[in-house]
Amino acid sequence: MGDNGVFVKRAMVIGGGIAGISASIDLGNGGYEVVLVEKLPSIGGRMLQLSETFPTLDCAQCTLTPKTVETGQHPHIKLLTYSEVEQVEGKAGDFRVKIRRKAAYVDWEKCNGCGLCQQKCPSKNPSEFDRGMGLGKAIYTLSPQAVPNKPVINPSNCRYFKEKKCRVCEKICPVGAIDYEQKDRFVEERVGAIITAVGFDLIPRESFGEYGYGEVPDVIDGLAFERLNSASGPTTGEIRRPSDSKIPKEVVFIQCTGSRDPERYMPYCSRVCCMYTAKHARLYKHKVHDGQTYIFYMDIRSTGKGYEEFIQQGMEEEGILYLRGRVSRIFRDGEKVIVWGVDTLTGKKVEISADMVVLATAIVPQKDAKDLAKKLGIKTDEYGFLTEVQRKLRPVETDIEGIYIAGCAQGPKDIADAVAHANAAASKVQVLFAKN
Amino acid sequence: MKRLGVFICHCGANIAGTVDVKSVAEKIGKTEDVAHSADYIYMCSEPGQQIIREAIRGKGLDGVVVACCSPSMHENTFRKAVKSQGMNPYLCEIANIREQCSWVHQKEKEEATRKAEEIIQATLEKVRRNDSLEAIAVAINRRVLVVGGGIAGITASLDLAEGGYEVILLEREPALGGHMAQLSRTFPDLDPAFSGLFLKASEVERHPKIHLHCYSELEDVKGYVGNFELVIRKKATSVDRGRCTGCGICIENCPVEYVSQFERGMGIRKAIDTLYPSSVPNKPVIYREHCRYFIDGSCHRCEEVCPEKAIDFKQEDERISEKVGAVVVATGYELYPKEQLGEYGYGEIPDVIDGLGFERMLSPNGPTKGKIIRPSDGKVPKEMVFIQCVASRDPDRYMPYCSRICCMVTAKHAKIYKEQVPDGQPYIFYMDIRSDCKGYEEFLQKTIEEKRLLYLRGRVSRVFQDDGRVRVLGVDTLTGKMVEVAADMVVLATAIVPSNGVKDLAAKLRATVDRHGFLTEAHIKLYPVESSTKGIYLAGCGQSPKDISDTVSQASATASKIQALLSTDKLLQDPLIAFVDEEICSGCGICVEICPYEAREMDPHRGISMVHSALCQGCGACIASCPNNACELRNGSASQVLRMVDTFVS
Amino acid sequence: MDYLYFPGCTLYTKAKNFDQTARNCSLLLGFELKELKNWTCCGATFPLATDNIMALLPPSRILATAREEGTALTTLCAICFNVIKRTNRLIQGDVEKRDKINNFIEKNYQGDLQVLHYLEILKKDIGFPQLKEKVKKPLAGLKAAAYYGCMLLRPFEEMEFDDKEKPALFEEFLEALGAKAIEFPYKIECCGSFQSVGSPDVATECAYKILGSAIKNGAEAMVSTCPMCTFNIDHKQSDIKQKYLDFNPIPVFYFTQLLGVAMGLDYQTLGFDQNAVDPIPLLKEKGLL
Amino acid sequence: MKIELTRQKVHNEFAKKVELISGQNLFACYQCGNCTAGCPVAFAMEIGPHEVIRYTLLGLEEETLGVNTYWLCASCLQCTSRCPKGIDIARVMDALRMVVLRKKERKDHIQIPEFPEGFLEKVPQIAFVSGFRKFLS
Repeated sequence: MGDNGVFVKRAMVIGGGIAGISASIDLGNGGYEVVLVEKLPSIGGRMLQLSETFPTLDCAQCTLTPKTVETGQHPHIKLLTYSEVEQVEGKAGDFRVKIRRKAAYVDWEKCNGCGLCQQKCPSKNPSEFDRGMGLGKAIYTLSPQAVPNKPVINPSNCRYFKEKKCRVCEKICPVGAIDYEQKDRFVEERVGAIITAVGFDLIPRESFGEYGYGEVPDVIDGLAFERLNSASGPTTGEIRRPSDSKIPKEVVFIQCTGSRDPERYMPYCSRVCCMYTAKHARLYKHKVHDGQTYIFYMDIRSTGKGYEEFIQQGMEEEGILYLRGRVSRIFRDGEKVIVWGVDTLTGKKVEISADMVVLATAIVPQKDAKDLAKKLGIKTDEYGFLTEVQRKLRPVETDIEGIYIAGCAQGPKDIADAVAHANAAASKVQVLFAKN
Repeated sequence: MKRLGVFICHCGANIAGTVDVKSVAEKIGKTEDVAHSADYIYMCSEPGQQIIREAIRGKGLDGVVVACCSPSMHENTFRKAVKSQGMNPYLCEIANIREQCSWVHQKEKEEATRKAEEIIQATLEKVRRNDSLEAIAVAINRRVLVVGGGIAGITASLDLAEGGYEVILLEREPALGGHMAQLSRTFPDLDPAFSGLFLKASEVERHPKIHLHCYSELEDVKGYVGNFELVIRKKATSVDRGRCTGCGICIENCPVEYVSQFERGMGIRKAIDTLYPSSVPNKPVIYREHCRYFIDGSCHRCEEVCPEKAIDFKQEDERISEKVGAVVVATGYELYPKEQLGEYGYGEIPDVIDGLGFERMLSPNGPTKGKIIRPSDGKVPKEMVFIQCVASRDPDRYMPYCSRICCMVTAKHAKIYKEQVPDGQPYIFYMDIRSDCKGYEEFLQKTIEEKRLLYLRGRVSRVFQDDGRVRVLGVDTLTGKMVEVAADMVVLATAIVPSNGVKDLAAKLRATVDRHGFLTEAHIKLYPVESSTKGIYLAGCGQSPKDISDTVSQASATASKIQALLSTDKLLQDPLIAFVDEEICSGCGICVEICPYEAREMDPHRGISMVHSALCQGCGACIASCPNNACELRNGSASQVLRMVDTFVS
Repeated sequence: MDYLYFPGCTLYTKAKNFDQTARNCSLLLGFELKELKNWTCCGATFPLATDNIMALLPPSRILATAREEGTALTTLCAICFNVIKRTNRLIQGDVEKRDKINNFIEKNYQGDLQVLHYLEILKKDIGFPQLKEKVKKPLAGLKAAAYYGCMLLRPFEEMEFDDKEKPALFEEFLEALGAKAIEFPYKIECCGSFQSVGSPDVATECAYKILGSAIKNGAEAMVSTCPMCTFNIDHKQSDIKQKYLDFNPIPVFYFTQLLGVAMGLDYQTLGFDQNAVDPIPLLKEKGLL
Repeated sequence: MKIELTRQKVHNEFAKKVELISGQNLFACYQCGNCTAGCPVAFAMEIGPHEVIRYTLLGLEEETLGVNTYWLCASCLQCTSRCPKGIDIARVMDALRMVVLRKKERKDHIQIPEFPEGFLEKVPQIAFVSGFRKFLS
C-alpha cells in the first residue's frame, strides 16, 4: 500500500535485455507505468552483441532496434540505465526500491549524443562488450543506435582518472556535458510489482585449464565469435582470428564446454549452444567458402520450431562435419592450435591442427544475481539461477507475492522462450494490478 | 507546392556499403520542392530521428520521405517521430533502398546508386499527392474466446479472468484437461499430473468470469481484432447438465461397452460416460454412435435409473453467437498414429503401444490402475524396449522436426518402470538425448546412473512379433554392433502432430498454418505468441511441440498481450483503406462478393457500394475488380502509382 | 629444521646421483634429510583395484614407522610421493580399510603424518626468493624444460600439488636458479612409465613425443623428478635415435642435480656418470662446469 | 558384428566383477569419449578406453579381454582427471587386468625370460616392481 494504503500500480523491471524489454512493453501497452533498471549504459542486453539469430538468420540488430526504440520512446516506460538496485523494502503493492545511479561522468541532460567525444578519445583498451576482440574507447556507448544514446566514461580505462592527463572529451564536447566530479546518485522508486530479468553470463574461458586457461589467443568463446561476425563489430563482420587477424581456414567448434559436466563445472545443459554453434558454423561457411568447420558434440539439442531442419540443412548444404565426442586438450603449437578430440562413432581418436577454436561455454547467472536475490528475498538454486515457485504450472512466480522472474535469470533459454517467459511475467503483474 | 524533406539512412554498411548515399542526398536536394535533404548512419536511432524532427520544425516541412529499410521495420517509428512535430503521420512515406536496392545489387554499385535515387524520386511523387488522414478508431469488445481446454487454454483463461476480462472457453471433449488428463506423473519432479490439473480445472469451472462450453466447437467467425462475431455449436450431450449431479448411476447401468479412444485402445467406456473418472466438469455424455437408443431404440436404461431425470434423448445441437475482442488458439496436439508405422507393426502388435498408452497404463485411474502389464497376456514385462524419435526427425518418411518432449517422457517412463519392476531391464534406443531445460539434464543423468538404464545410441529398423515376444532389430552405433532384443513390450515415443481439425479452424480465423499444420507465429523470436493475423494469439503445442512449463509460459504470455490490447477502450486502425467515388459507381456489386473481409455492402437506398472502414484491410481486391474504376485506395490512387512508374521508365 | 626422508629403492641404486645431490644441497640450504631408520620399497604403484589391500601394506608401514619418528616425511621420487600420499589419504578417509591395514601391520597409524615432496620444502619452507640469493652459479642462459609427468599432479583432488593443466612450481624453481624455464605442452603427458617393461616401443613413442615437443619449443635440456620418467626420456633416447634419424638427444637432469650445479657442488657428487645422455658438453658450453 | 541383448546379458557377471574391482558405475558413462581423446597411448590401442567401457557394459567378455587396450594403459590418470561424469577409467583398466590375471590359468602378460640381454641391468627397479604388479598374475 502507498502512503495512504493505496496499491501502487507501477511496475519495476530489473534488467534491460530482450526479456526485460518485452515485459516492459507489454506492461506499458497495458497502461501501467514501468521503471526499467539496466546495469549497462544502454538497453538491449546480450542480444545487442549477437550478429544474426537462429533459425531464420535475420540480423539481431534489425529485430532488436525497433524494440529498443519503442521502449526508449514509450510514454509509460521510465529508463534508469547505468543503474543498479541497492535495496528493496515493503511488499506487493508497496515496494520501496533504492537505486544507485552510477556516475557516468557525463551530464546526460546536456548531452545530445553527437558522438564527438567517442571519436576523439585517445585511450584504447580491450572492450568488454566486444569480448576482447576489439579495442574500445574510455568514453563509449555500446552501439551507434544505443538507447539511450548517452556515453559513459569507464574510470579504469580513462587517462584522466588514471594519470590526471588528457581531458580531450571535455575540451571537444560542444555542450560541455563532461563532468569528472560526478558521483553516484541514489533515487527511490515506489512500485507495486517487480520483474527480475537480469539475464546471464558465460563461464569465462580462463576457467578451462585443458583448453589453455584463456592464454591461447585463437581459442575464443561463442560471444566473441558473434562480435567477429557482427557488421558493427570490431572486424566489421569479417572472420579474422585474434592472434594475427588472418582468415582461419580450419575452425573447430566445441560444444558443452563447462556444461553437462557435473564433476568439474556445471551439470546442467545450457540449451542454446547447439543452435548458436550450428549458426556460427553456417555463417562462417557463408563468409569463408573454402573453410572447413568441425563441431565436437555429444547430443545435438535442436528442439524448437524449425531448429532441427536448420541443423540438418547446415550438415547437408554447408558440409559441416559433426564429430561426436568431447575434446580433451587444446594447446598452441606455433601457428596452429592443436585439438585432441575423439569420434566415438568410429571410436577413433581425432587430432585437428586448427587455425581457430570456438568454445560454446556454459551459461551461468550474472555474478550479482545471488545478492540481488537476497535483496529481493527470493530463493536461487545453487548456481544462482532464480527459483520459480512451481516448475510446471507457475514458471514465472516466486514465493514472494509481487516479485516475478523472467528470461535467462531463471535458467538458460533462447530468445523466443525468453520473450514468452517475460510476457508471462507481465501477465501475472497485470493480473495482480487488476485484482487490487 | 509542398515543402518536402528527404532523409537517407546508411544502415551501417547495409545501404552505404553499396549506395553512394552522400551523392544521392545531394542530387535529391536539388529537386525544387525538396526543402531539406540529409543522411545519417542509423536514421532509426534516437539521433537519426532527432535530425528529422529538427528539419520539420526548422524548415516547416509538410511531407517527408525516409529512404531506409523495409516499411515493415520502421514505418511507424518514423510516422510517430513525424507526428510528434504536429505533421500528419500519413504524409511520411518510406523508400525501401535496402531490401529492394542495396542488398540485391551489392556487385553493381553505380546502378544501385542510380536505382536508389529513382526509388526516392518515385516515393516523392507519392508524397506530393498524399492527403492527411486520421486513424480510424474502432470500439473494442472486452471479452476473449479461448479455443481448447487443455493446460494451455486453462492457464490463459484463468489469467484473463483474474485480470478482470470475460472469457469464453470452448472444449471439444466433454471435459477439461486435454492430454495432461491422460498423464500419470510429470517430469522431472514426478509429481502426479492429475492433482495440479484438477485444481486448475475446478478453478476454471467455478470462476464467475469464465463461460465454459464443453463438447462444443467453433462453427463460424466474422469480423476483425476487437470485434469478432462467433457462432458456437454446442453438440447435444443428451444430458441436461443443469440437473445432472454426476452421481454415475447411469454409467454403471449402461449395457454398452466400447474401446475408448481416451484410454488409447486399452480401456473401455460405456455408451453414456464421462471423459475420464472424476472429470471436470463431472458430467457424462451419451455417445450416440454407440448408444442402443439411437441405433435401434432398443434401450432406455440410463433414463430409467437416473434419479434426477437428467437424460434427454431429444436434445439437439445448439448454436450460440458471441462477440469477443481477441481469440486464443490453444488446440494442443495429437500423437502420430502408430497405425501408420509399417516398420513398427502398423499398430497390430498388441504389446507395441505409444507414449500416451503407457501413460494411461501408469495412471492410477487408468485401465490397469497403474500396473505395468503386457496388453496381450497381462504378464509383467521383464524386457522393456523404449524407442525414441518414432516418426520424428525423419524428413523423407514422416515428420522432419523434433517433438522436443519425448526424451524426457521416455526417461520418466523408464524410471517409473524400474521402480515398479526392479528386476526388469529397460533399453532405450535414441539418437540424441534432448534434456535441455532447467533440471532436466540432472534428472536424466541421475536416473540413468541410479536405475542403470541401458541407453543404446541407434535407431530401430524393425519390430515384429516372434513367438509371443516382440523382436526389436536395433543398433548401437557406439560399438558399431547390431543389437537385437526379444522384448516383452515396446513403447514408441511417437511424434507430436497438430490435433485434427486445426487446419479448418485456422481457415475460419484466417490464421496461417505451416505445412505440418502448426499455427504460424508473427515472428519466431520477438512475437512468438501472436499469429500474423491481428487479434489471434497462439498458446501451447498448437504452435509447436513443447512441454507443460513452456506451454504455461506461452499461455500466460497470450494473456498478457490480450490484457494490454483490451486495456484501451478504442483501437486505432490504419486509414489506408478503399473508398468509393459515388458519382462513378454503378452499383454492380462485383466488389461485394470479391471482398475477402466482407467489408463491402450495397447501400439499398442509393444503390451504391459502401465500405466498412473498420473491416477493410486495404488489400485492393475490389479496386482491381471494379469495372469502371469507381474504387480507389486512400494515398494509393491509380494516378499516384502511375506517376511513380513514370519516374522509373522515363 | 630437519626432515624425515624416504629415499626409495631406486634412489639407492640406479638413481644414486638423485639422492646424493639432494642430501648435499639440503646441507648447503641449512636443513638435513634424516633418512628413515628401517624402510621398505613403497610398492611403486598405488593399487587401483579397490580390493587389493595387500598392495597398501608397504606404504602404510612406511607411514606408520615415519609417524613414530616425526610429523612430516619428505620424498624425492614422484612415484614414491604419489603412492605414499594417496595411501595416507585413503587411510584418513576409509576407517574400515585403516583398521584392516593396522591390524595386519600391527600398528595404529591414524593418517596424521604430513607427506611432502622436496620441491614443496624448497618453495614453502625455504622459499624460492631466498633460494635465488643462495645460488652461487646462476644457470644463466640454460634453456631447461621442466617435465612433471603424471604422478606429481594426478589425481588432482588427492595430490593437491599444483594446477593439473598448467603447473608452475617447477618453472619457478628453475627461474630461481637463474635458468630459462621452457614451457611445452607435453610436460603433463605420460612418459610410458612401466610400459617400458610391458610394451617398450609404445613407451619409446611417448618419450619421443615429449622430447620432440620440448626441443621444438627451444629446450636444450630436460628436468625431471622421477627415476621412472628419467629412464624413459633419458636412457631411451638411443632407441629413439635409431627410429627417428633426425632426432638429436638432449641431456636429462634430476632437479637436484641442477640445484647442485647452481650451489656449486663438486663434480663427483653431481654424479653425471649415471646420466645416459652426457650433460657435460652442454654445461661447459654454458660455462657452468 | 551382432549381439543379442537380454537382461541377464546386461547384468552379466563380467561387468559386475569389473564394477566391483574398480568400484565404478559403468552406467554413468555417457560415451563422450573424453578419455580416449586424452589418452597418450591410445594411438596404439585396438579400441579406445570409452569403447572398452561400452563393451564391458554390454557383457562382451571375449571381445573386451581380446584387445590390447587395458594392457597398454600406463595408469597415468589423464582420463580420470578429465571425465565429466567422474568415472575413474584407470581403475576400470586395472580391474580388467586383474580379471585376467586372477583367472585359474594364472596366465602372465609378460614373460621375464624373454627380456632382451642386459635389460634387467639397465631398467630401474621401479619399472620392474610396478610392471610385475600390473602384468604378472
